[in-house]
Amino acid sequence: MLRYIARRLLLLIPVILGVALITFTMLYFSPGDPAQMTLGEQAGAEQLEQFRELHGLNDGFFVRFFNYVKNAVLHQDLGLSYRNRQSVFAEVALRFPTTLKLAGLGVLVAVAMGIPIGIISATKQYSLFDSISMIFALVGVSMPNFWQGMLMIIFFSVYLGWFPPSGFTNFNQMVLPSLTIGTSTAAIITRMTRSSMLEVIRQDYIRTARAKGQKESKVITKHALGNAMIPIVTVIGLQFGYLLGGAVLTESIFAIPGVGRLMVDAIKMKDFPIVQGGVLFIAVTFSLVNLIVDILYAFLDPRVRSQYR
Amino acid sequence: SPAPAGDDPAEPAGEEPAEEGGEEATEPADEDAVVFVAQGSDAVTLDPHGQNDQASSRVRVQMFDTLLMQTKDLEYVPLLATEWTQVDDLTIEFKLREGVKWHNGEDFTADDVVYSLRRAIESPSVGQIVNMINPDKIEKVDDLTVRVGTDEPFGPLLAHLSHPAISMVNEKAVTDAGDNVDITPVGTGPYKLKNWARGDYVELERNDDYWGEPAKTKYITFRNVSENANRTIELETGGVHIAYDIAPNDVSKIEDNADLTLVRDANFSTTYIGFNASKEPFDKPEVRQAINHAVNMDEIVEAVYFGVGNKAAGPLGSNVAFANQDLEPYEYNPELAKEMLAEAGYPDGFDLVIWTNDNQVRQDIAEIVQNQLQQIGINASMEVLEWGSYLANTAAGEHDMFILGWTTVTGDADYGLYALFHSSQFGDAGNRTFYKNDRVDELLDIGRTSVVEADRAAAYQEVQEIIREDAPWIFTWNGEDLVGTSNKISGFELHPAGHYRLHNVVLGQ
Amino acid sequence: MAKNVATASASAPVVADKKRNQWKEVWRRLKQNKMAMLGLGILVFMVIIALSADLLFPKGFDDQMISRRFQLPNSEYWFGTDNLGRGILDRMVHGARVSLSIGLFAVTISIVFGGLLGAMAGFYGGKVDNIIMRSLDVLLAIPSILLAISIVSALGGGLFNVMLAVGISSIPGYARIVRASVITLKGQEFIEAARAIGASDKRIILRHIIPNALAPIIVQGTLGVAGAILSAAGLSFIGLGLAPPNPEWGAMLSGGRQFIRDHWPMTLFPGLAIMITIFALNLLGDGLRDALDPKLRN
Amino acid sequence: MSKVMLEARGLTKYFDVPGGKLHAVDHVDFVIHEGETLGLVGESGCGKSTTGRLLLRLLEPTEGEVWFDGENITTMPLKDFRKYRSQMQIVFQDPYASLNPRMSLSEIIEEPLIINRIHNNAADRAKRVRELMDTVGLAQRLLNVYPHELDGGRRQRIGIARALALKPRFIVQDEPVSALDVSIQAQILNLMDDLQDEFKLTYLFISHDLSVVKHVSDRIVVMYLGVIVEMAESQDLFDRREHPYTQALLSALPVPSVDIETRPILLKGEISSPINPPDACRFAGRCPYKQELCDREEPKLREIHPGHWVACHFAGNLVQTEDIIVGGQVVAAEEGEDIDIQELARQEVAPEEDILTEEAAEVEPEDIIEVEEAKSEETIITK
Amino acid sequence: MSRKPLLDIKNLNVHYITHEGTTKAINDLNLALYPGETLGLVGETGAGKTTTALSMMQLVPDPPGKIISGEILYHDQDLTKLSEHELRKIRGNQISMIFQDPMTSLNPIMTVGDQIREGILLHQKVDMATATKRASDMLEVVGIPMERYNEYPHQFSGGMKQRVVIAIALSCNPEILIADEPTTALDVTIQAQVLQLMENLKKDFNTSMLMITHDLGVVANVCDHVAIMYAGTVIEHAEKHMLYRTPKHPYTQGLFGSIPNVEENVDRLKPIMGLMPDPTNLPTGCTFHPRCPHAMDICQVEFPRITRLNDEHWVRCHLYSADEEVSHE
Ligand SMILES: Nc1ncnc2c1ncn2[C@@H]1O[C@H](COP(=O)(O)OP(=O)(O)OP(=O)(O)O)[C@@H](O)[C@H]1O
Ligand SMILES: Nc1ncnc2c1ncn2[C@@H]1O[C@H](COP(=O)(O)OP(=O)(O)OP(=O)(O)O)[C@@H](O)[C@H]1O
Ligand SMILES: [Mg+2]
Ligand SMILES: [Mg+2]
Repeated sequence: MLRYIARRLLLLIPVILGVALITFTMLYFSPGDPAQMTLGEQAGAEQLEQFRELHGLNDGFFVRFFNYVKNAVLHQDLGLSYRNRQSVFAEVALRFPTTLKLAGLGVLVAVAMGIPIGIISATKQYSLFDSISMIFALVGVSMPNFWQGMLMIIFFSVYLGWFPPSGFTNFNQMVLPSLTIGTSTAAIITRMTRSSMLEVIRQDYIRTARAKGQKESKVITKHALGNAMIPIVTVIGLQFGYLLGGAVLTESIFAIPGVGRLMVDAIKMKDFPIVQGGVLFIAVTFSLVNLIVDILYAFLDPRVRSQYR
Repeated sequence: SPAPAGDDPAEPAGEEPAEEGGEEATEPADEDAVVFVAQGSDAVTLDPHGQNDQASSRVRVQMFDTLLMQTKDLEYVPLLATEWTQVDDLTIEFKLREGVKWHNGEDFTADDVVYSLRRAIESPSVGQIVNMINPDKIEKVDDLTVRVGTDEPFGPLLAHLSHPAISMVNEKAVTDAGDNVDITPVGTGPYKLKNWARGDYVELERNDDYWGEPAKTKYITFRNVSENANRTIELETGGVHIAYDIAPNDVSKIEDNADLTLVRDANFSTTYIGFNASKEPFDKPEVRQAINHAVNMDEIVEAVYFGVGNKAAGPLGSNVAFANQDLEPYEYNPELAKEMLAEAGYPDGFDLVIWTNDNQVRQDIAEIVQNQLQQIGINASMEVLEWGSYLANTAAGEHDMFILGWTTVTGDADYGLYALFHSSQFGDAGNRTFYKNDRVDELLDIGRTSVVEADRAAAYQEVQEIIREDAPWIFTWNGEDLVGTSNKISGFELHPAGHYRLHNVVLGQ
Repeated sequence: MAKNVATASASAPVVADKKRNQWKEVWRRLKQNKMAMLGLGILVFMVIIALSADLLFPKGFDDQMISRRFQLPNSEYWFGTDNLGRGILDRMVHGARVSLSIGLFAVTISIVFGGLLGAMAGFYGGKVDNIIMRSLDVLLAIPSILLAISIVSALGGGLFNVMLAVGISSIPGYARIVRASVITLKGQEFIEAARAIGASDKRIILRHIIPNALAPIIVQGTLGVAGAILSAAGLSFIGLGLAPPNPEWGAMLSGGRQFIRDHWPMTLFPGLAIMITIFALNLLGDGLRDALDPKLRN
Repeated sequence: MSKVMLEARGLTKYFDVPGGKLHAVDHVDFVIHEGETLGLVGESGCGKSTTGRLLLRLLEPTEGEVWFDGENITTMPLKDFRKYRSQMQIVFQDPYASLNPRMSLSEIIEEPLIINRIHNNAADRAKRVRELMDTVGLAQRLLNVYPHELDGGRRQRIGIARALALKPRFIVQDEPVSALDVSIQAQILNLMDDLQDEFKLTYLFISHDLSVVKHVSDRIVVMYLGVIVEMAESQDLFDRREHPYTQALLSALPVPSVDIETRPILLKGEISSPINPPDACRFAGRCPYKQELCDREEPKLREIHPGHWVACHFAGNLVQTEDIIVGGQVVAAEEGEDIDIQELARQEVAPEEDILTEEAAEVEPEDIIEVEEAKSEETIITK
Repeated sequence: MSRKPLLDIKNLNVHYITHEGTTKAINDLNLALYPGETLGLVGETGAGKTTTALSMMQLVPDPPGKIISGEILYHDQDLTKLSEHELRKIRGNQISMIFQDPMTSLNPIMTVGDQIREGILLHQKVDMATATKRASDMLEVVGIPMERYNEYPHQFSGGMKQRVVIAIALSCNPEILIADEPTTALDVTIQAQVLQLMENLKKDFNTSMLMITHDLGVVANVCDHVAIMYAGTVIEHAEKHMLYRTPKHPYTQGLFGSIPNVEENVDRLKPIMGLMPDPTNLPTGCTFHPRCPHAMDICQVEFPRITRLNDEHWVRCHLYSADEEVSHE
């Protein structure tokens, strides 16, 4: 197992390099002058030049990329933000816990809603409950997230006054964003749970369990669920990974200082080191989440366990 | 520093019965009250010489002092300098305040001023505000006297030194902070930094050693609430006490709300639609004038700004020093516009593209203008550019028409005209219309280099008339600041430059 | 001899006389799925409306008149008017074209490239597979919305770029699906049978692999159109979508958001339009999945 | 004996699997004569299909050669090999998986004609397709149906028609009837018999069902874990079972008759792993006669009677058949004699780690995950 | 009719009702299983063998399956009428079932020991430790060392898995063991081991067994009685020797003609013509008549009744209807 993890961690290196190269290339060729963007429309030519010199923007593509990688490798230094000259690493790391919390809570809500609904609707296939929960799931995926967020704010903050419309420091503030993210993710998890359960409950070993005289509820929880979990865990992992950078819209609506928003702002302001660093952070975390999911497989499934050697 | 007479903050006021508290809004809620302020973005850096963005200024202005400042009526009042005298055309001498302490306990001296000004000049972000000062001519006369000299006479020098970006910083603090200078502000202001959760909020705490009257509220927290609608909702639901930059369409929500107050006043900002005067057919003043006539600015002010602010008559808002108060806005007259176009040789109109960035208001304006121009036969379309490319491409002169804004932060005509209309300022430097008129250049130079008030006034009156006539812009809108406050708040005052000092703000019951 | 062995079969299974198309079979199954037909119906309706927008709604999408702005739904403007006095319905109907084509083209881009890359990776395996899939892993590690944002901010807005951005960011997903089904197909005996009768790689890919890999792609594509419309809406929200006055639904929705409390029609109708379209696409996608699933055959 | 049509010389195929090299087929040598049916039997996974594929060059061998009509077809350029393609065909085990579900019956049968440009115009081709359908007993009205609309027997006829389309001389029958019901199986077996007579075909008939193989084959090859353990004339093999594995296999075959008493030889142990097998007799782990030599040296295939080849160190000296052999010693079991089966069963079990790795090797962890992921992605809509 | 059957299925009808049509999987099926005997149930794909077995367990998936009519008598109670709760006490305890495919019949994420123990815990009032002990013993009984208790199914070979399945089925010492093609997925040499093992266990535990298979060779080896199924009904039911020596029904005769026999060399097989009927659209009358070489007019219209040829042999065929009087004595 340890060897497997070590191998997977090693595999991160090319991925990180690739991600760095792609973002770097994209940013390099994107139009607009970071100097102008950072210093503002009123900045003079001299200052612009000074800025470019300072951040090495006058060097060629390869020199810049090489320097970037060199600094990252030798000094664990992802550069400084153009705008406030803070270490990119520190800036991103500062926002990261919030993003993790948001993604985590969202996924938690989604799991708490999606898995039970998915199970029930699978065991009661074609029932009214099944239809209703599938429609719920469809509505969940169909509704643009930011719209849903706004409607929730109007309903829960303005009319009911239950939860504050923005921020992410105390529990009350976390409710609406987590629900916004949670419902759309729940929709995906519900569907996956349902189809995975439907697949599993057709299996012979479920019949075997029934033939032993086992209670139906136990058959579902003890025999079916465990086996249905693998694709569900995959989806949960994917969704969690996706939310790390993909919750930008929710972050904006609810004024949550997460990495996604940091990066969107940075993209707009051409604060390339931040974009670059943020993407790297997300990519690494995404890969780590994938690794964790794979390790989870091993816990869920002894067949996989025996392969991680 | 002695505590001001009057309301002693130590006296517990929170025990007042609640119903009375509603009336007596000025009564402080309690000693540890926190005033929450919402603005549309977080500060970028708390180093005054770091970034010159509004959000940062609005926070920094609570912690840093300039030598002097301008009131909302453009009068200069002393801050760290107690008095100043024009030694000659090129030099001003400042007497500094005694007994001022930095947040880190150091004494404020002339050395700090010399250091700060030189540092500001060198800063790529704010250097252009004070780069007319010759760094070698910044002299410490004695511990509390400093002379500042320019190479050429520079009329609006005091205005520039009032700019919040030219705040004084402490040399030792800056050196000690090293790389962290952006997040460890050490100023002389009424507040000091308590905590900054970047991207989210900045917490300030009263500086009890402040040289002046201490701030009335112990804590102020600036929250970053980027969605306009959310700032209003936060204000309505009590999540914040003061909300900056209320969206025009939310005005009525605040005005109609008995618990809230809308504070509004004209500011120094102007929005304009620039032509590319170096490009056919916009090189013809008749064409530009015709288009000015073709746009119904009242409709734009109504539709886009919901009546907030005023339609612009010329390049400067009427509250800016030396603004020409006699200018008339172009009359909306599409027939006339058509005639003028025909005379200029375009009876069938032509094609043009209006550029904007992804700012919703500007897009709305562009949509309307685009639509109105089509009615006089100009086939206008619009294109939204991402901010970076927008700036780059307009600086390069690739546009037909574009929409931008400008804030005359110093409140002085020079700041509002020179960069925008002087032919030495083409492109990046500010003149994105590539408008060139020798007389305008001449007059702007006079306004800038003269230190005689009357000469400057005359030059600016004339130049504004010429610019209005030449119409390198469609003169669009002069802005208005809208701030919503809870009725529990008192002592809040606007400033047309956009950065509001909050040391008089009190949170009542 | 051989003949008499075989032909003696009284109760033959379903057998047709005329040339039958398997797509007809799929269609037959699909028709039995009421929800899928509902979805299809909605989509067909939208497409028809979108195509005949100029005829049905001749006012166009940019008929401004400030004096009639913020009207609630009424007999002339069924969905009310927006902040510039334009009919919301008029805009939506014209916008249907834009939104639907964004979805369609974005998905086409990702299917074509993702499909090609996935097919190559799956078919040739080994190094080719490794290089392609590892590169796509890299792409996958960058959140798609960020990727789209970066692409649009690099290339600028505009219909084509938005489609491209949304399309590119979902390439890895398609590549994986196609690769997975190609790998499964590659191991099937009928591919080997084709080799045995001397079929070339090209023929095997074109005649045997692609038609069989189509089903999951179609399903994914249907759902992908939905995803693309949502992504485009998200881009509009961030301010990187399509330029006004183009009435793309996502742009209408995010542009109307400042009036969400003052004038509900501006967000409600475009929001519903997006929702219903995506709902319909999902219904159709799910239905197609069932109709195309060989496991459910027979 | 008629002339040799096809010859495998040291034919070998190793697959790279995570655990090492899987020896699917390991240096097998045999010949197939013109017009005969060679049966190939063995337990599942012993390399039967791989052998068949190697013969047709559907797989490139790791080592060894295949000679057809005196030509080495293994090394010749693919271009030259093309003409042999039409002479050698294959019919697969699974009539469901071996037909492209998106092609109609006529398209499937027509495809080889198109690819090999047998007829230039569509009309000729259509005529030929009809002929072929007649030949294999498919009614003309089925011309345009799709495989999923047909039962297994008819599908298998399509597979046969496709193979016949190119007028091959040699057909590999890879378990063509094992997916079929007995009554259908009999129809197909008869059909193949008829076709062989009519078109003078040569068959390699692969099956794990000994009774079927015996029924159709002239000679039989018995494989075990990638190697040939015995090879003989059909009847000869049944009469003189020389290899202990063959003995066990034949004795275990259930005979559908109440008049014949069968007493299976029960083997102990499990099949060992084909991954990196040691240089030893591959059957040693289960062999009741195992000696120390068997663990040391791999026995060579040798001819112990004319035309009867065995790969066993002790072939010829083994006790003959029909007795129950337990744990290396031979016990004559009279009818009704009580054997302690539980005791027996306990001995059968040897905890074999190898079998685990073998199974594990079949699926790569990455692959599982990837398939799962692909599945999940289908339902995910990115927001 | 000397002994009383342990389990008696009378005129059972089971349908699968789906959108595509109704599959008449079981039609008027009669079957009796006597104490201590092994009954072979033989038929081709789709004949309804598994459905019969599932009906005995009352585990026919519903939907789409529906028991339309008929009785399944077991100890004087009709299984079709019992509540789910009562059935659970019988399942796995008095009637156990082994499914066709050992590869898929075991839960891949539970240890084999726990899977055996589960049934013991459910039906026997014992504590965990005792149950674990019994489960380990069961493993030993089927010839797997108890050290492997904590291993997972994928670590076992096919034959071993099938033995685990057998252990599960026998763990509560059932009266009836239903084995649904228990060796079809196994290689012959392994099949021989497993069959031998089952034979012995059956004797030790004195269990009656229903052995479902399509392999007449297996039946000849292990069964006492044989029932031949065709299109959802038993068409011939006899003592093994009688059936093999004198098969009566034309279908049964056809089956024997279809299988190659290693013991005798025939040039050509004599297969039954045609195909199994489409179960959603069964022929009228005798379902076999379209394929029957002896079909008569009556066969097309009338579903044949049971004709008892003697105590241990009955057949559903119009050819023998006339003999009925004789057999009745
Ligand atoms: N493409 C492949 N990659 C890796 N291993 C393979 C591959 N094809 C076959 N094998 C392995 O080679 C061995 C022989 O396989 P083969 O299919 O020839 O056996 P078989 O005798 O035909 O078995 P069966 O009776 O199950 O069809 C098996 O262990 C199998 O797992
Ligand atoms: N869940 C189901 N839904 C619909 N039809 C079914 C279902 N299960 C079985 N059938 C149908 O019922 C008939 C009898 O099936 P059953 O599984 O009992 O046959 P079998 O004799 O066990 O066949 P096999 O030898 O293939 O196992 C078949 O036609 C089959 O298609
Ligand atoms: Mg095979
Ligand atoms: Mg069955």
